[in-house]
Amino acid sequence: MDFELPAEDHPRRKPIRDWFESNPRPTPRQLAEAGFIVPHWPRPWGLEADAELQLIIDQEMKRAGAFPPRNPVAINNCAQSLLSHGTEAQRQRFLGPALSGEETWCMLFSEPSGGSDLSNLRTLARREGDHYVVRGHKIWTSLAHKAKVGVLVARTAPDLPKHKGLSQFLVDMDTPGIRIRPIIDMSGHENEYNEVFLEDVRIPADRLLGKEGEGWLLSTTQLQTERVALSRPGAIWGHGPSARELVEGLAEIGALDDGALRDEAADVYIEGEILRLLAYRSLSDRMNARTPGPEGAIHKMLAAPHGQRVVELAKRAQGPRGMIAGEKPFPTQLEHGDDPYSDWDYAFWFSPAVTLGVGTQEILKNVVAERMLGLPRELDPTAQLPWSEARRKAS
Amino acid sequence: MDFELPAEDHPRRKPIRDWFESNPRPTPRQLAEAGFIVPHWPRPWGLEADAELQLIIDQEMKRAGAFPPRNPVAINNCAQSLLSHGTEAQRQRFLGPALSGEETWCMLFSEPSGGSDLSNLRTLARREGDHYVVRGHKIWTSLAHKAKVGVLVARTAPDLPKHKGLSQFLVDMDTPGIRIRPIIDMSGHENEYNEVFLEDVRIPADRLLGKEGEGWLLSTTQLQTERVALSRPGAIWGHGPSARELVEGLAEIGALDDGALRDEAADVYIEGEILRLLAYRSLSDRMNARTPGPEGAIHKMLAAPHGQRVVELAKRAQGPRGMIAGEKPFPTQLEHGDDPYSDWDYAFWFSPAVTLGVGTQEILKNVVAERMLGLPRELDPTAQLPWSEARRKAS
Amino acid sequence: MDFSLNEDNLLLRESARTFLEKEISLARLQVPGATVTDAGYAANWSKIVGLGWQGLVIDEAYDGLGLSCIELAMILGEMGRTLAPSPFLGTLFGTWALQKGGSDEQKKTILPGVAAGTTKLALAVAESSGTADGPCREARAHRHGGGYRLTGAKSFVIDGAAADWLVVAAHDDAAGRREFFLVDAGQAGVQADLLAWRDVTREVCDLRLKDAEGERLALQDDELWPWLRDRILFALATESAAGTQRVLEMTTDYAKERVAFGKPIGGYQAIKHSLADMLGRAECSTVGVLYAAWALSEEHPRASLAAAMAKAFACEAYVAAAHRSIQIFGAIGFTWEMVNHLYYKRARANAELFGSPRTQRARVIEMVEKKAA
Amino acid sequence: MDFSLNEDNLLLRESARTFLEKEISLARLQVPGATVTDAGYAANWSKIVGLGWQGLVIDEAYDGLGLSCIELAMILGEMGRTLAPSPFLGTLFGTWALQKGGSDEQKKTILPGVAAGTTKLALAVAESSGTADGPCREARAHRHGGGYRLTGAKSFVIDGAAADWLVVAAHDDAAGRREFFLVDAGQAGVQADLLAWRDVTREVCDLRLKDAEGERLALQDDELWPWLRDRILFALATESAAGTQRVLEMTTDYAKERVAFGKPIGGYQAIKHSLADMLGRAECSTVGVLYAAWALSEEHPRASLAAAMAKAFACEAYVAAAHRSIQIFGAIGFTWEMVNHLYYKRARANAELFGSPRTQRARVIEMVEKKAA
Repeated sequence: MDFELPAEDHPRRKPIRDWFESNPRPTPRQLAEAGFIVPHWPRPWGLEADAELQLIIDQEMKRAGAFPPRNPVAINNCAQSLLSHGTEAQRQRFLGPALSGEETWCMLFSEPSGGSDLSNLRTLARREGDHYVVRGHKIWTSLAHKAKVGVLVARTAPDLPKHKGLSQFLVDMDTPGIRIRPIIDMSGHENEYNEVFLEDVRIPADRLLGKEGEGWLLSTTQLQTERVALSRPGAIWGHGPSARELVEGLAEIGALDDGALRDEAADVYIEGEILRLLAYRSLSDRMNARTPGPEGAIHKMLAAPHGQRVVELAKRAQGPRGMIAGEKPFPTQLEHGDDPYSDWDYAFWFSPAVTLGVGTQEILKNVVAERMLGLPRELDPTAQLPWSEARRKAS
Repeated sequence: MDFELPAEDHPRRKPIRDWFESNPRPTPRQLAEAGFIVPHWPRPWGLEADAELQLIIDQEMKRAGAFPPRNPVAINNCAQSLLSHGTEAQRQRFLGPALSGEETWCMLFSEPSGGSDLSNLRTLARREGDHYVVRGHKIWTSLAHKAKVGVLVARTAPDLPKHKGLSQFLVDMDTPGIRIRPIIDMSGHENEYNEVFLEDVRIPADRLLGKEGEGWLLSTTQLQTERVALSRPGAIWGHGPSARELVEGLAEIGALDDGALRDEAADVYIEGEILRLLAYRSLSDRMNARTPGPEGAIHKMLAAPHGQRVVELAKRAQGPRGMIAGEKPFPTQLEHGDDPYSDWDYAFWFSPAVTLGVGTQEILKNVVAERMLGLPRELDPTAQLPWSEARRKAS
Repeated sequence: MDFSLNEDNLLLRESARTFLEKEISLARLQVPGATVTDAGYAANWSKIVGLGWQGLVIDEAYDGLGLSCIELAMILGEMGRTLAPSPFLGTLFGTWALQKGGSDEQKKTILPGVAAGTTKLALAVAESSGTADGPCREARAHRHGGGYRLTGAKSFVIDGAAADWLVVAAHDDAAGRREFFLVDAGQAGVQADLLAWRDVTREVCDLRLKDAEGERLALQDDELWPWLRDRILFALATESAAGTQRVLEMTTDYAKERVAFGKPIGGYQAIKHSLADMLGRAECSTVGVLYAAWALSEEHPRASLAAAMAKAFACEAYVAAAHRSIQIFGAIGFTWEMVNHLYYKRARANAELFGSPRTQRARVIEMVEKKAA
Repeated sequence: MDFSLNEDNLLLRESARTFLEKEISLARLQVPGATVTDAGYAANWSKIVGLGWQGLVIDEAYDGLGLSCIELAMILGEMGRTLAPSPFLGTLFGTWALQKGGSDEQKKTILPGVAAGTTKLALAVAESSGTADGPCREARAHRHGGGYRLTGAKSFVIDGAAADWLVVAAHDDAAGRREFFLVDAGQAGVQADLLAWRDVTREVCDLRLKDAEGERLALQDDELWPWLRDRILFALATESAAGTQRVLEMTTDYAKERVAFGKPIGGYQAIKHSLADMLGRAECSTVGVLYAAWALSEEHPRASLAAAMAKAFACEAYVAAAHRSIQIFGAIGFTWEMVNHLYYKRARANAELFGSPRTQRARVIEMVEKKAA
């Protein structure tokens, strides 16, 4: 066991550093072509890197001041499915622009009526000749307004049980019939989220990802990956300020002199440190090619309320000034690139979302209890019925 | 609205005080005969008193240093059922000795296999001529070792659904076949609780209370009354130390100098004061003959964890000395008559029971959510089946 | 002895509820970028004036109704329940200050106008840190002719921009302590700037004073402020208790309707138990507030304690309930177009104004210690 | 870089688990009135000595195995998991004190006996208030001939009555500060009285010293105690993390078996979610403890911080889990005949000994502030 990160003189570090020295201002495309965007993928996209090498690449990229393209849906969630389930033509068409960030992706998954029950989605895709025709209404689509490619899950077989009749498609977001409406959150800001209306959207049949009926399998795999990607220390799904910055800020304004707040701050700090260790352990387990322990899946369950505590404590330390829009809690505020959550005030008002997005806290606890502890599964009386029948009964 | 208790010169107070002046050391029997034990009951047992008069009687009794007999099962829970469901012969035989405390009662309700699901009980009562013959195993019977009379709920019709086949009996606790074993709690003390084994116990048929099949109705009514009776400020079901005494104690040992503990103590104090007001409001509602609001039923849901916080904070203030058996947290400890819970240390080690006894916290929350808020009921797949069939399926 | 509301109280509450449910709509606030002005702030006030609520606690001698905090709680609760935007609260705070602290002359000049609905008031007491207790560092008053001139800043002035007259706490240079002054809001030296207040159902301002004329109230700070603070805390607690109740109802209704995995989400224990907890705390808030109302109306020795306890408990319960409500509504509950965030913001604002729950707890334990000593 | 346990670690833990599951039974403690003596305290020690665990952290120069805190964590965790009653912990604390603070002569005299299993140790450092930091007020040492004589009292001495030699903290009159002394427990002036300790799986004593002969350790208090304290906190945290894990497993098993209203109680969300929370906190405890083990074994600059964090987190999680476990077992879980209370008592005792979670949090934030400054 060794809790040190790979040292400065680590032999695997040199070639990476050399590359960045030869390419001092790499474009995203150069980074992608060097395999640095998805180093754990097979060649030619990646470097078949283990977790240690991934970490080294992350660090060297940061040191060089280079940023990977902001295309999280492709890079963290969905593009990997093309390796396992895509056609060669799909890989050639989509992966290059996705990894270089030239084409932003979005996930057309959630629906207004669905909530936690994704498999109950109502968007229908009907086969007509060599196209599918799609009608439906999606919500919580992050980056839809910037995306070129949408990963759509829709129902192709309404008469099968709800998990079985779903399929996935790679949709051009400029196809006629797609309308995008931004969602304004409680802070009053437009954020990354959107509603997407699909009216008779025609998708060529060769944009089906995998086979018909594999939509549920693909979607849950992609969402699972998202959870792992969220294991950074920031309060908002890994982004934004962390407990360390909280304690520094509180010290700066003298708020730690209050005994009760001091105790709370210490508690949040410890929680933050331990969650950081938990994330490192997941990494180690993956690195050692051991089956990851439960800590990967439970990380979000713990990190989401932790993040809420971090920003809530900062907000509370502001007293009534915290109710003035844009008021900063601490004179010194770290900047995190173009991350909007690096603003404490925005992070606070956004924070209720962290126990809602990517699985509500309640669903996540069910998952942890059922998968990790083997407790009995919640019965879903509609799971085995043909979806169309369950839908008739409910209405 | 008026939050003052009935004043010293209240006109209804005089006759009560006069009685205690003429009867300076009343025996329990005298108290019972004067109607002071169950003043809200009809005559001859009570005085048809409203809540205000009950309160006056309580206060005057306390002032005179008189104590009602310690027979809670009869007085708070079960004896009232004889008024509504008993025979005249049962009332004449049982009520006098019950109210004077000459005969202690106990409740033979819970069973080891039952837990929260009381209606699933396995003790069987088979009719044989003019007797019922009972076999079963009861647990958590408080005062069984002192009781003369047991209120037994047993299954008389195993082929009816579980709630419908139950009946209640008034059992002489010295009937052959009854064996009592004390339960030792985690403090290592024998407390009031016992296991009771019933082996071919013969009960005369005229000891049936109400009709066959009314056992569930009677039992739930009796337990409901118990919840109302628990609305005193003490940490252990209304008994033992209260939040006020906690704060006095913490002040006495200087523990309130710690900022974090000070904040916790204030919080518990406020909670205690508000719970006191909530109990008074229930009393008022009953006094005004209004339908009691939800506060009556939710009082235990709130008071039980509050009580745990009270004793936990005292225990925590002791540091490691709190782990020494019998060590007192505060130099000054109020005495509450013969109440064992007036000892802080015992109250703490007993306290896990307060969210378990008389309905677990989980069941209580279900009840509050379902009855007060009208949320959907938990489905019990065994509720409609014949009990004997459900039992076969389960094993 | 009667710990319950009487029939008159219930009737008053009922009529207020009927009125507000008919007249108040938050729809205009459900559009992003909406401000308190869009929310019917002025129009609601006209309607309220029509009912005479602004004269509720004014003595009959000054054309008011002379009612107690118990009756006030009926109205204030309903205002809190609907988040009704209007200058009611600022006017109430100013009225209390004048009625308790003003000279007979000052009261005669101002209060009948308030009772008639032609004059609006506000109270400017807090510093920019939010503190309203203790010495005043940011505004000073010095004698000038027969009166005073005030210079400096005040913060968190509720309904400050709408007010015709202000009651302002400032450091009296001559007396060497804080005192309260009656200030005409219409004069050149007074400027009220709207804060970008997150709770868009309420107008909250910063105030800048530059040689503004003022007249000192008769009662000194140390007699006026404790009395006034108790009532302010009570008012915020009353709004909060009723808001919690509303959040509970709205969330319970949603939990009965919204279906996931084939049944209403209110059938899942996680939701069920959390609503049961919310109900418990809502009831506690309500009873705590009513006790404070009674204690204040009786000028009972425990009135200060009761007000601080009510503020601490009710505000904390409101924040928790409104936050939890967003979670139960799910992602949609976190968007601007739902009202959940309006309740959450009101809850947080009420909690922070005039001393947080933790501050109130510190005051409570101090009072308890002093009584014990 | 490797944040996971290696194969040797896992093997060591596995063998300890197999051994303890076979050899340790709490059955004798499930009888009311049972004490630590009834619990196989002495017999278990003989078995442990057979495996040589008492020599684990002793340097090879003194016949020990010279292993690190990581290996120790494997053993200590399993001891904590089974609540195995024995003088292991007291001996460990004494060993650490001597090994770090003793002169070569002192180590030579005592440690080989410990490694051989013929000598048991204990560490007497806490005052009657429980404080182990800061000046010593209740025991004094004065020079007498070539050595010292000690008089006074110590409290919360783990395995004090079983020990052959004691390491005692006392105020050194000559030096004017606290120092540590090696004291033969067999002499007339030393008396150890068993406390009525609620955690009956552990022997905890008060110590009375009357002109007891003692020999000063080589290292001074300010160098020895911080080092020693970090390890003590780590040891208690390690026991606690493993205890939490065991409580989780035992409660999960029960929740799968126990049926109410026609289904296992583990199928109800209230139970399910509370076990998911318990799992989350158990994993956090485990990783916090392993980080502390690594940091201590590396004498890393963050070692003190890591130990304090682990103690704060793991002990609080253990108390909560053990308390919750009683609730999930229901009324039976609160009786003496079940093991739930034994875990709850161990959890509370570990939390309170050598500084509560709150005390540790205060230390953590101080360390963080100092580093930031």
